[in-house]
Amino acid sequence: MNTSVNIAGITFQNPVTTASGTFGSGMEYSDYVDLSRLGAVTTKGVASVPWPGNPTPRIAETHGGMLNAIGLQNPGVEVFIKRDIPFLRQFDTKIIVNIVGRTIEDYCEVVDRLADCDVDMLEINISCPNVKEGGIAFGQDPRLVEEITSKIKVRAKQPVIMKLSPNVADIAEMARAAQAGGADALSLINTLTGMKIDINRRTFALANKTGGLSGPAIKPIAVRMVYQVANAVDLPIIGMGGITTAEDALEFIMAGATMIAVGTANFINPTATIEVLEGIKHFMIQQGVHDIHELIGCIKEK
Amino acid sequence: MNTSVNIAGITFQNPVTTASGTFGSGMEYSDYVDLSRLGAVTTKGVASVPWPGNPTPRIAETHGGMLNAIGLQNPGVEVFIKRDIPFLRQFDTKIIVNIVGRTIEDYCEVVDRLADCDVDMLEINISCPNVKEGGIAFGQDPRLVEEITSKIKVRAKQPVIMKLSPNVADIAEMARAAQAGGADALSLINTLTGMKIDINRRTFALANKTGGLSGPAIKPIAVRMVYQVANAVDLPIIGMGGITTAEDALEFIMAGATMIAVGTANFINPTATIEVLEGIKHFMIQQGVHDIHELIGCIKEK
Amino acid sequence: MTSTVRKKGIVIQNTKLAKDIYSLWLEAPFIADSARPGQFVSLYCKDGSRLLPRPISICEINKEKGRIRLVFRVVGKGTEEFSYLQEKDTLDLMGPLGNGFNLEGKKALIIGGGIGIPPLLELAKKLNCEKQVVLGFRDDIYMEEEFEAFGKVYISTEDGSKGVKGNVLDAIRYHQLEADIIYACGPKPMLKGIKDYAIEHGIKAQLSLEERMACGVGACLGCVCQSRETDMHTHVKNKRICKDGPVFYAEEVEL
Amino acid sequence: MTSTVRKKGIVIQNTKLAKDIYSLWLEAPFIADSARPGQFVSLYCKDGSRLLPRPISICEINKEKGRIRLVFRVVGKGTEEFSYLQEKDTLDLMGPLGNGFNLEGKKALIIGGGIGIPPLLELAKKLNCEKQVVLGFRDDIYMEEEFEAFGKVYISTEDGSKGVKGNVLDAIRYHQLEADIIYACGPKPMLKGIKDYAIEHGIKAQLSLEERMACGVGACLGCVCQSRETDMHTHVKNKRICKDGPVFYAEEVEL
Ligand SMILES: Cc1cc2nc3c(=O)[nH]c(=O)nc-3n(C[C@H](O)[C@H](O)[C@H](O)COP(=O)(O)OP(=O)(O)OC[C@H]3O[C@@H](n4cnc5c(N)ncnc54)[C@H](O)[C@@H]3O)c2cc1C
Ligand SMILES: Cc1cc2nc3c(=O)[nH]c(=O)nc-3n(C[C@H](O)[C@H](O)[C@H](O)COP(=O)(O)OP(=O)(O)OC[C@H]3O[C@@H](n4cnc5c(N)ncnc54)[C@H](O)[C@@H]3O)c2cc1C
Ligand SMILES: Cc1cc2nc3c(=O)[nH]c(=O)nc-3n(C[C@H](O)[C@H](O)[C@H](O)COP(=O)(O)O)c2cc1C
Ligand SMILES: Cc1cc2nc3c(=O)[nH]c(=O)nc-3n(C[C@H](O)[C@H](O)[C@H](O)COP(=O)(O)O)c2cc1C
Ligand code: FES
Ligand code: FES
Repeated sequence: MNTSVNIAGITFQNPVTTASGTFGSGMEYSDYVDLSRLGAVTTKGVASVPWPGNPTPRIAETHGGMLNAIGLQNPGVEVFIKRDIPFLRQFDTKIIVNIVGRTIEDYCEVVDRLADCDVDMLEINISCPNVKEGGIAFGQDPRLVEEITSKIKVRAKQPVIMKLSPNVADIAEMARAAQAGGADALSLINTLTGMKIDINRRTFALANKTGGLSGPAIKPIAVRMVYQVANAVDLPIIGMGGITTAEDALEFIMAGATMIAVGTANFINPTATIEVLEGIKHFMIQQGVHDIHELIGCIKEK
Repeated sequence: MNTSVNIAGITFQNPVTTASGTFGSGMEYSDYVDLSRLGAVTTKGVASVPWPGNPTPRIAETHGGMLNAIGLQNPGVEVFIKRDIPFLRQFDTKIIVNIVGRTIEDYCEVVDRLADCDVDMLEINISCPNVKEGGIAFGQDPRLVEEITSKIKVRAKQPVIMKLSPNVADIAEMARAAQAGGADALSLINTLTGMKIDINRRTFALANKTGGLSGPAIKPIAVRMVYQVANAVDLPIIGMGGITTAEDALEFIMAGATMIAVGTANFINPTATIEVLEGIKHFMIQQGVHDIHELIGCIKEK
Repeated sequence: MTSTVRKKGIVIQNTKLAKDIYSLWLEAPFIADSARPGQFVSLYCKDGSRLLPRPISICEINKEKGRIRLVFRVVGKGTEEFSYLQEKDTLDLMGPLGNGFNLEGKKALIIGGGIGIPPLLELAKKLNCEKQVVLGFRDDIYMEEEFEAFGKVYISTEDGSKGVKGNVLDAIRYHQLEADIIYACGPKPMLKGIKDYAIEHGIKAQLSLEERMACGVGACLGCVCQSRETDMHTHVKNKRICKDGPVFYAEEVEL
Repeated sequence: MTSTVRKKGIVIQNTKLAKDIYSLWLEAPFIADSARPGQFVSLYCKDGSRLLPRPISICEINKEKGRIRLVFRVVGKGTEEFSYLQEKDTLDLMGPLGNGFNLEGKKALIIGGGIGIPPLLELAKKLNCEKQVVLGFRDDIYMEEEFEAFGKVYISTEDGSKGVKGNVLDAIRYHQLEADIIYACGPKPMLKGIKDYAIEHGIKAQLSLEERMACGVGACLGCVCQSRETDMHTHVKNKRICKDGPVFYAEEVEL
């Protein structure tokens, strides 16, 4: 049975990775999960310098989902290079580094700094709804998506994944823009902007007022977008948004995702990644599927 | 205690109405709910002629929500005028008629036909994700929103509510466009486009492939959009999206909604509208709120 | 105001009949009072992530004790939840919903396929005429004896392990069963076969249909089937299975 | 690999101590084995609409029997669900999480406010020095006797119905209590008051903090508090309460 997939020349032993920001740099969950069993670890967004993030409360629960407004707190790329890359390299897994910035130059600085580092792929987060500048602002305008993609591609030594925002009218347009800019792959979806109000205190549940909605609640939107993007461009897709079980993951794969990422589900079950992987294999055995590629986009068109 | 609100000169005895399409024309639920207790009944989208809607399956359940692809099946405005208006007029409630069309002319035809009818308000659905032409296509482009609004306003004898689509990058932009077109009020949100895949049969769960996501799962997105729109325009807002309890309704009201609509929750509990209304009153008593207006938009700005 | 609001029922007994098949007796006088064979109830899940009610047909009615019986197959998370119900547990439900069967005819063929069998038991009990019962199974047989109390029972199994090998129509043809009225419930292909058979043989047929539902009360237009004529309510060629059905005369609907 | 995975615990007993306050004994040897005072567990809801684990401090540990005790206040849907738990029910939980208290000092002031009281019981039991316990309540008193086994207990109530009228600091001042170490758990304003008091009087203080959590294991950065110095892990002035806390020395954190 073959579960390995290839994206932009990199081979992943299986299609399961982690959604950026939900798995730290892998360290915290290495107590729960043998990281060597994952196709890749995708790390928390990293910037050129340390970011303190937003004030608390940063987390609120919603029906079937959660809101977060971490605000991209991160220790900066230098610490990441010194501490997190060597840690992850102990394991037999690929490393996808999620990158954030306030300006295109910010992103490029991190990309440059990582050029000679031992990481496998870069994932460019142009879709974080929780920071004022940068982030989502880049992900909602196709011209900016193309511009930032092409500027990063010029400098990046590793293949580049553009991570798309679902807070748009036409996700396919954004995907085409990223393709035009030279992206090697796409990941989607990031969180949807949401809000919760504490009616007793008549205040926002999050200090940041709005936060990013993730978890099972958003899965139908994510599957739809993966399907639309798979039909709009020729790039490999890393699908995510509410994946909790292997069945969820298989929806994304059938919709056209080459890899899938487990995010919020890690918080609910620290071994979710492994259970999703095992479940995919189990499904393949049951259905007599010899190669995961038989499933990728298998309902693309009726 | 005052729970009555006024929108565009129409007074509603309380802020609770039904979300279009989830309450039929009120007839089915009149067995469960005394319609005279509702602020208004908002009826299922009606077109100039009968529409057969989409093939089945039209319904799929998702985590904390549901997908529907009814495709705006409706008996046409003539039947609506003959049967549904007289039925609803038996009750001491306001009538909001939801209108759909494939072209601007379609909408205008229904608006004209209703001009001399005894209904209180028109709600223009430019946000249905389940039909090929019309519907959502109008709701995702600010120029079209303004155009259709102004063309309808010229002919409408009743105040006009424009119902906005959440499948956009910037909901405030759409709200401003509707305001520029002369809308009397706004309602939001309609459903988010979603998809579910039946992995065992490797087909779409819905015959229409995609459907509209509604229910508690989408509430945080809806509250955020109501808040953004309340801060962007001066129009009264009818808020909806996942309202199941009075607490949910109060989030929308505090975010800036003058009225709220109960939708999918009717399917889960046929008396949901009344329970929401009772709960709002209970909250007002508990918190010593004498007039619902003290709550509307009470956290608009910190 | 209707009595069919969402209310609590109390579990009297929940027993496993066959692989994945459960028989659930509920105390629900508000339903038992007015229920008729062929009607259904909406069962609500306790888990808040599963919003929509599950439509389940009424299998038996005990008006004296205010009880109803449901027989269901575990096919997903909702029915799995119901399979765990134990004596004295409560669960929310609403009903009776839908129209039910018209009791008519002199010589009836009662035809059930798979999980379409249980809804026919109360019908078999109430029907006051000559009754022949045809039950089609994939493999595991259940409820056969229960039907024997009301008429001769003929069995078909797909694997031929019991009765006639094949489907219910194979059994009917094999046993050369005749009737002036057919009552049927089961998967769509079976109902389609029965419709054709009924038309061919000039037999009146009542068919109980199934579709994904949301409201269960006729409001959402989720559960329609195609009708031959324009429907009085919808004004298109569509009928609502939850409200206008689930039982239709064969000639009313396109399958 | 850690032993703190999500596993099933079995309810031994769930009793109501006061209005909305429940005491829950669980069989969970995988937690009891290594748990220390001041650590917490993540409790998972059964209802799939509530995804995030609820952090609840460990109140007592019985290593021999492999049991832990949790005391919680019903404040929302999750804790309401836990209040319905009955003997023999199972529930998923993960732990022990966090750092716990450092056992130190010669003369300790153990200060608890409201639902911050229970986490101090195991501490009072384990602490091997002179102990004074100050408990602050709004109205209903609970667990007072349980603490009396380990030291003299002083009470403050907001309404003055028992002990000193006011808060825990009022009680400390009134009784002129002295100490070389403070252990405290309770609402943020109380902890802030204690921090100031401790600095003013040159007393070392360990404070147990609270914040909304998602992962509970240090990965999501949801639960941070501001730290005085740049944190070794985050490289900003932030510490993760779930991983680096919940117990901090007063001078480490900004309240
Ligand atoms: C009028 C009517 C009567 C029925 N009577 C019975 C009966 O007596 N015994 C029995 O075992 N089953 C019966 N069914 C089918 C039963 O409703 C489904 O098997 C059940 O809803 C599945 O729920 P689930 O959560 O286990 O499955 P899931 O697949 O997890 O359910 C997901 C969603 O799909 C819906 N759904 C799934 N399968 C069906 C189906 N076949 N028909 C309609 N909705 C479905 C569910 O209600 C739910 O909304 C009947 C259906 C209808 C329409
Ligand atoms: C380290 C730590 C230890 C705790 N120990 C105890 C204890 O021993 N006894 C006790 O009664 N309570 C304790 N709490 C508070 C307890 O976690 C909350 O009361 C509980 O999570 C509320 O859940 P709910 O579903 O009832 O409330 P809801 O308001 O419905 O919960 C919604 C969300 O907010 C979170 N939340 C709500 N209130 C709090 C809060 N005060 N702190 C953190 N998250 C919150 C919930 O976990 C959930 O994610 C502790 C909190 C922390 C951080
Ligand atoms: C707490 C939290 C932190 C996140 N941080 C990041 C981040 O740093 N960079 C990024 O691209 N996405 C981030 N995301 C988005 C996730 O990677 C993912 O796209 C999203 O949560 C949807 O997947 P899920 O529903 O499985 O969680 C974060 C999500 C959560 C919940
Ligand atoms: C079955 C169904 C049918 C609907 N039909 C219409 C419609 O005809 N016109 C319309 O404007 N909105 C329609 N909607 C959208 C709802 O009015 C509402 O905007 C949406 O469902 C969000 O609210 P909720 O989450 O409370 O259901 C429909 C929704 C559902 C679930
Ligand atoms: S389920 Fe809503 S109309 Fe039948
Ligand atoms: S809850 Fe995730 S870091 Fe503390």
